[in-house]
Amino acid sequence: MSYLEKEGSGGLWSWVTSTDHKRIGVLYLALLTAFFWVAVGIGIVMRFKQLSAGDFLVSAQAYNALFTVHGVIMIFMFVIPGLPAVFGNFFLPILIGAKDVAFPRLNLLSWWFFLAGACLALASLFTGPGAPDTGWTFYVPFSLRTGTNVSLAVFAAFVLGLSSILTGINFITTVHRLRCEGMTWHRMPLFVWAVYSTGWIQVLATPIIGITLLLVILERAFGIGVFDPGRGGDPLLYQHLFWIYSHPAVYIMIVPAMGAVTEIIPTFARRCIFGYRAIAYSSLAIAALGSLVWAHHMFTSGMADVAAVVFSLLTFLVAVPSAIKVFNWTATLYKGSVDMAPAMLYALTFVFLFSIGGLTGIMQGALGLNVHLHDTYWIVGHFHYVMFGGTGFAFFAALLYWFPKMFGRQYDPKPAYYAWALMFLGFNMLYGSMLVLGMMGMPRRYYAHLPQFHTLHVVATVGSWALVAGLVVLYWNFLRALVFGKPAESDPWGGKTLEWTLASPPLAENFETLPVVTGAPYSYNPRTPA
Amino acid sequence: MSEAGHSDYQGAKIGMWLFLFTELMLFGGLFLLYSGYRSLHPEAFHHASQGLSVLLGTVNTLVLLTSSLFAALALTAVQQGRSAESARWTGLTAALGLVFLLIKAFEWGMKFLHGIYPGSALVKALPQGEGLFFGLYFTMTGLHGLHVLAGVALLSVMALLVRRGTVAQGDCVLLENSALYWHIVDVIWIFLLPLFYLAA
Amino acid sequence: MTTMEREQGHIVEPKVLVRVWLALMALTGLLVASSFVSHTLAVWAMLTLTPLKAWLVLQFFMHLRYEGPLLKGMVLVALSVLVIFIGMMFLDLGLR
Amino acid sequence: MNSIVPQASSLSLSIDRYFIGSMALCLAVLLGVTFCLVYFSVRYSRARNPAPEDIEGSAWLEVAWTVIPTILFLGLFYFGWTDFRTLRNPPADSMTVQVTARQWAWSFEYPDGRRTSELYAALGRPMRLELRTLDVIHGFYIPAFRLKMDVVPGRATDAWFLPRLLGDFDIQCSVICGTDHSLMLSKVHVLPEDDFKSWYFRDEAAAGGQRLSQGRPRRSASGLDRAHGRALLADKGCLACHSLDGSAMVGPTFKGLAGSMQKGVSQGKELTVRADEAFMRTGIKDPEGFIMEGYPAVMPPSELTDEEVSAMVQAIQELGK
Ligand code: HEA
Ligand code: HEA
Ligand code: HEC
Ligand code: CUA
Ligand SMILES: [Cu+2]
Repeated sequence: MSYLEKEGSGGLWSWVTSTDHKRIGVLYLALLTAFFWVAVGIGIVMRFKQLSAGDFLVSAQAYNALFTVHGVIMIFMFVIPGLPAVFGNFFLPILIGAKDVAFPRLNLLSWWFFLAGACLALASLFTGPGAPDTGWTFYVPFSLRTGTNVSLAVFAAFVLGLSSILTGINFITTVHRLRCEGMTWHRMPLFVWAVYSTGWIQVLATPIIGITLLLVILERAFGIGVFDPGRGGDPLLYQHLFWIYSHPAVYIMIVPAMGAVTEIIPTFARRCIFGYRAIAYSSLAIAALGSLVWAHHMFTSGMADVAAVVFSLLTFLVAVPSAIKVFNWTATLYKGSVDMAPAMLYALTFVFLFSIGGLTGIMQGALGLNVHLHDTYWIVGHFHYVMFGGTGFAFFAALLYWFPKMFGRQYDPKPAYYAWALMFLGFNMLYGSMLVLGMMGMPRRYYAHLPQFHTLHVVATVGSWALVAGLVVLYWNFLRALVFGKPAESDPWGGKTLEWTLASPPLAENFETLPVVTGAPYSYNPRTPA
Repeated sequence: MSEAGHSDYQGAKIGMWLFLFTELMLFGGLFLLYSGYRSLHPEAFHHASQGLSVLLGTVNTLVLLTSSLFAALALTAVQQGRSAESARWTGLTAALGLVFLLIKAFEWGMKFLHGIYPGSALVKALPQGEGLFFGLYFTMTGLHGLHVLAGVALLSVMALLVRRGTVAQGDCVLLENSALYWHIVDVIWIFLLPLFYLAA
Repeated sequence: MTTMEREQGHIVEPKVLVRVWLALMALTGLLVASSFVSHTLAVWAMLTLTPLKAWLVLQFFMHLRYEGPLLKGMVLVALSVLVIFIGMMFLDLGLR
Repeated sequence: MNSIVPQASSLSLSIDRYFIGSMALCLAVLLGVTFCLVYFSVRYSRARNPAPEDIEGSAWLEVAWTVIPTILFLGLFYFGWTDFRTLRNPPADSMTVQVTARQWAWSFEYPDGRRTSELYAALGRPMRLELRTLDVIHGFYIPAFRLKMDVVPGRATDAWFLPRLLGDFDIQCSVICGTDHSLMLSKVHVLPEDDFKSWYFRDEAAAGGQRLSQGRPRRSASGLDRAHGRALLADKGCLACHSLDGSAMVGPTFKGLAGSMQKGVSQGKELTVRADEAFMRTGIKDPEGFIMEGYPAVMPPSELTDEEVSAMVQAIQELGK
């Protein structure tokens, strides 16, 4: 019996109490999609507002709340849990030949924490003295003084962090303990390497944001004074603590996305991955080096110049492992037999958009230039390219790739191509304009803007319509496939990793007998020595 | 934490250690703040620390170290099959945890009586940096106290489980993990003692 | 690799534990005493004796000494990450 | 670049050079990667190349594309650093101006104590800024100078520039600081050196015919006239939130405030009071004591002498109904 039918099938209750990693993955997918659409809606409202330079549509206070909530939802409820919680949960055990994760009940608990945190975050919008207006970074002392509902929002982020930590613990232990016979480290699919590296960041960095956010709450509730400049407190220490987590967090977002893309490219190029070890180790390298660059968010904050220099240097170095991955993906196409299926198209688009995002990242990592670009729309452009062009498109690619396996239904590829065209066009109009706006000196988090910025704001807004139109097409297509889709074959793309040996959708216990692995993960051509 | 009928001893322990790392980093953030502020305000920290009782701090350290010993003895006992003795040690560990909390409560109470509590007028009027010291003191010992409280609850349950035989020789990873948790709480206190009570 | 057989960790003799405990008590005494002697001594004692105490607890009470390289390595990673975080923050605080 | 955003300071030239250089490098890399992606996808498509070939990797290539980017990155780092060094080291002969940020206004104080709400600088003369804030973090940003520095509570930060173009350039606040963050704007006026000098030495007419913001009121003045009260309102930042002409801003307009009946909350109780002199006096000194209906509780307390408060209240009263 497939996992979809087991345990009394349809009942919602049987789902939200299930410890089956696949069901939990699907539960995350459902929640994430819902929140994602909320935040997309907010993003669109913000763009509408920017059609006018002055007062329009919403008040200044409301606009500040909008970008804060948009950022908080997108970061803590969408891109951070994104690929690990959905595809990591669903496929990590399968890819290493296990029946479940190491701690299935803990896994369910993390989903519940996620739900609780998400509800709290939404509650912070509608209860108390108004939605938080600090930006997702909650910088002190503004976040301590503002009368808005910061405490609740921050507590929500804390609970979401807890969920993320538990997931990380689970994945690391699973990879160490539950690999099937013959599944040596160097035979693991690269998505597993990526999720494993991410697990370490989740475990070691997330508690720091946890305590930082708790301090904000304590400060607001009791006035403990640890960040109060009047009592000798240092607002910059808050920023250090915040970014010690939040920079590594951007790698929590991107590394699993890179992992998913690394699964997709060889399947559709029908050949082995180029440079397996380089890609595997570069995931670890990103996790390690990525922990040491946090202060590049603080070059103009008034910190010591020496620190700025060291952190800038390290920022450039952390780009090296990403570069290695990009080159290896490209080389994997060489002499392959490329099938430009939707999943492949989205995966290659990921490479392109992520490269733009990454390259803008290095440009702003330079000390002198950062002073001009910091806190402008350039930064907004950069992070949408990496987070949405990167993680977002990888998420779509992964969904296009694994959808038949997860739900046992095949979708119609054509609308996915149309959606791609719309999104690609809209994306570059929207965020490309933001890069130029930033160069011109348009600060971020601005309700009103000066006249010289107006034209590009309008272009960006028009782009956002195309983007959302594409998104609607894409999701409508998925929904249609869920209901009307033809039954999917067990291996529609000719993939070679373990999930394709299972039925679509997989059995509740994954494998009837645990597999025994004898070779490398991407052996498409039997000539390949294992 | 593992499914019935399938228990992975090593896995459970790895999971527990990973959890301990998160505890370490949670307090790590506070240690980071402490070291930052102490380097910014060395004099103030020195001065404010004189307001804390070295005696109470030291006694509490001894209490906690001893409780850690008991926890370790409890594990050894259950591993060697002496369940009744193990249950006793576990119970004693929890009891010492309570003693620790009582002393802590007394200490906090005295501070409150003297008008030193987070956000009090007195603390606000202190010279720059000294208020920070007390802010950190209440946050760190408070958070630590919460961990002790959780540990006491956990160990009490463990004492019951050991007595009932649910946790016994050859299947004692629950007790082992609880003891690990208790020890990390102890380790954190080992650092809190000199940072707060002996900084004068 | 799910293991069905019953497993338990290394057994540390009570004798050893008690000795470690005595050492911990003695170190605590030393630490407190040194804080009454002079400020510099107190700082040095804090920087040396405290980690030593923590190390004893980790090694013996927490059985790290008897664990395999995997766990030891993990602990090393976690501790170094914390130390590096604090160290790198001082690039700013120490040199501002 | 100049057509997109003026290159108005010495530093903007070298920053822009860096921008164009690094952008060119990045574009080259991007085009290279994209070309390969597209070319391989077409050349080795399923139709053209049905029989793929497994290539597991190449140690040479891996080394090459690790080492070459590393070297390029180190180069990029180095040149970024040189710009930064210049940026962080003001010339010794700079004039120092104190900048004060508050929600949501800037004010500038020159060495002789003169205060303005817009910045004046001399062409070709270095100016150093010492930045302080009265409330939360703000960011001092002049895009045309490629200059940005956060203003942090509890300490002073600093920045400097050397103007190389005449004209008026925007100053914006770059760090989110509350409702009117995007209206926390000002201007820097770059004047020829002689004009600047005559402006600085109180010849206001010489300042390009511009109406200057209020000079600092002399403390000794005993005649608390209306102009003085108005100057104070501007000077103390009140006009960042209150208008004089009835237009809506964050706080209630001063026009017609005096003598009007106001609903609000005081110590948790709702009440309606007349905005008489006493009411305004306490309102200014203890803004949290009474929060008017329909307005956020954001007004900051200010350190004012009783005389200053009197002058302000008088000025508000004279704005009448
Ligand atoms: C998915 C998330 C993600 C990712 C992966 C990245 C990746 C990178 N980021 Fe980004 N970043 C964010 C999300 C992310 N960032 C967010 C959210 C913010 C704003 C936070 C806020 O303030 O709200 C931010 C802000 C931010 C700043 C601070 C800007 C400021 O506020 O002043 C900096 C500065 O250095 C930076 C740099 C980088 C660098 C160097 C990388 C590198 O890892 C990129 C590496 C990749 C490449 C370089 C591309 C691939 C390589 C090649 C194609 C070949 C080699 C190229 C050459 C030889 C030139 N980022
Ligand atoms: C992943 C993160 C993410 C994503 C996808 C988006 C999507 C969008 N963002 Fe986002 N944005 C942020 C993260 C994100 N944003 C953050 C962190 C900030 C900073 C907040 C702050 O300053 O504090 C910000 C700030 C920000 C601003 C700057 C506000 C300001 O400074 O004044 C603007 C301006 O227009 C904007 C616009 C939009 C728009 C129009 C969309 C979208 O509406 C575009 C439409 C989206 C799509 C077409 C789909 C994308 C799809 C996926 C990512 C995957 C889908 C998968 C599932 C549904 C399961 N955003
Ligand atoms: C940050 C914006 C801000 C600044 C700066 C500001 N005010 Fe206000 N002010 C407000 C708001 C909002 C209200 C209405 C809410 C309230 O009553 O506090 C207000 C109310 C008032 C009132 C009505 C009395 C009262 O308490 O309700 C007076 C009088 C006043 N302000 C005077 C001043 C003077 C004089 C200054 C300068 C020293 C000043 N304000 C600076 C925002 C501001
Ligand atoms: Cu001041 Cu934004
Ligand atoms: Cu970063």
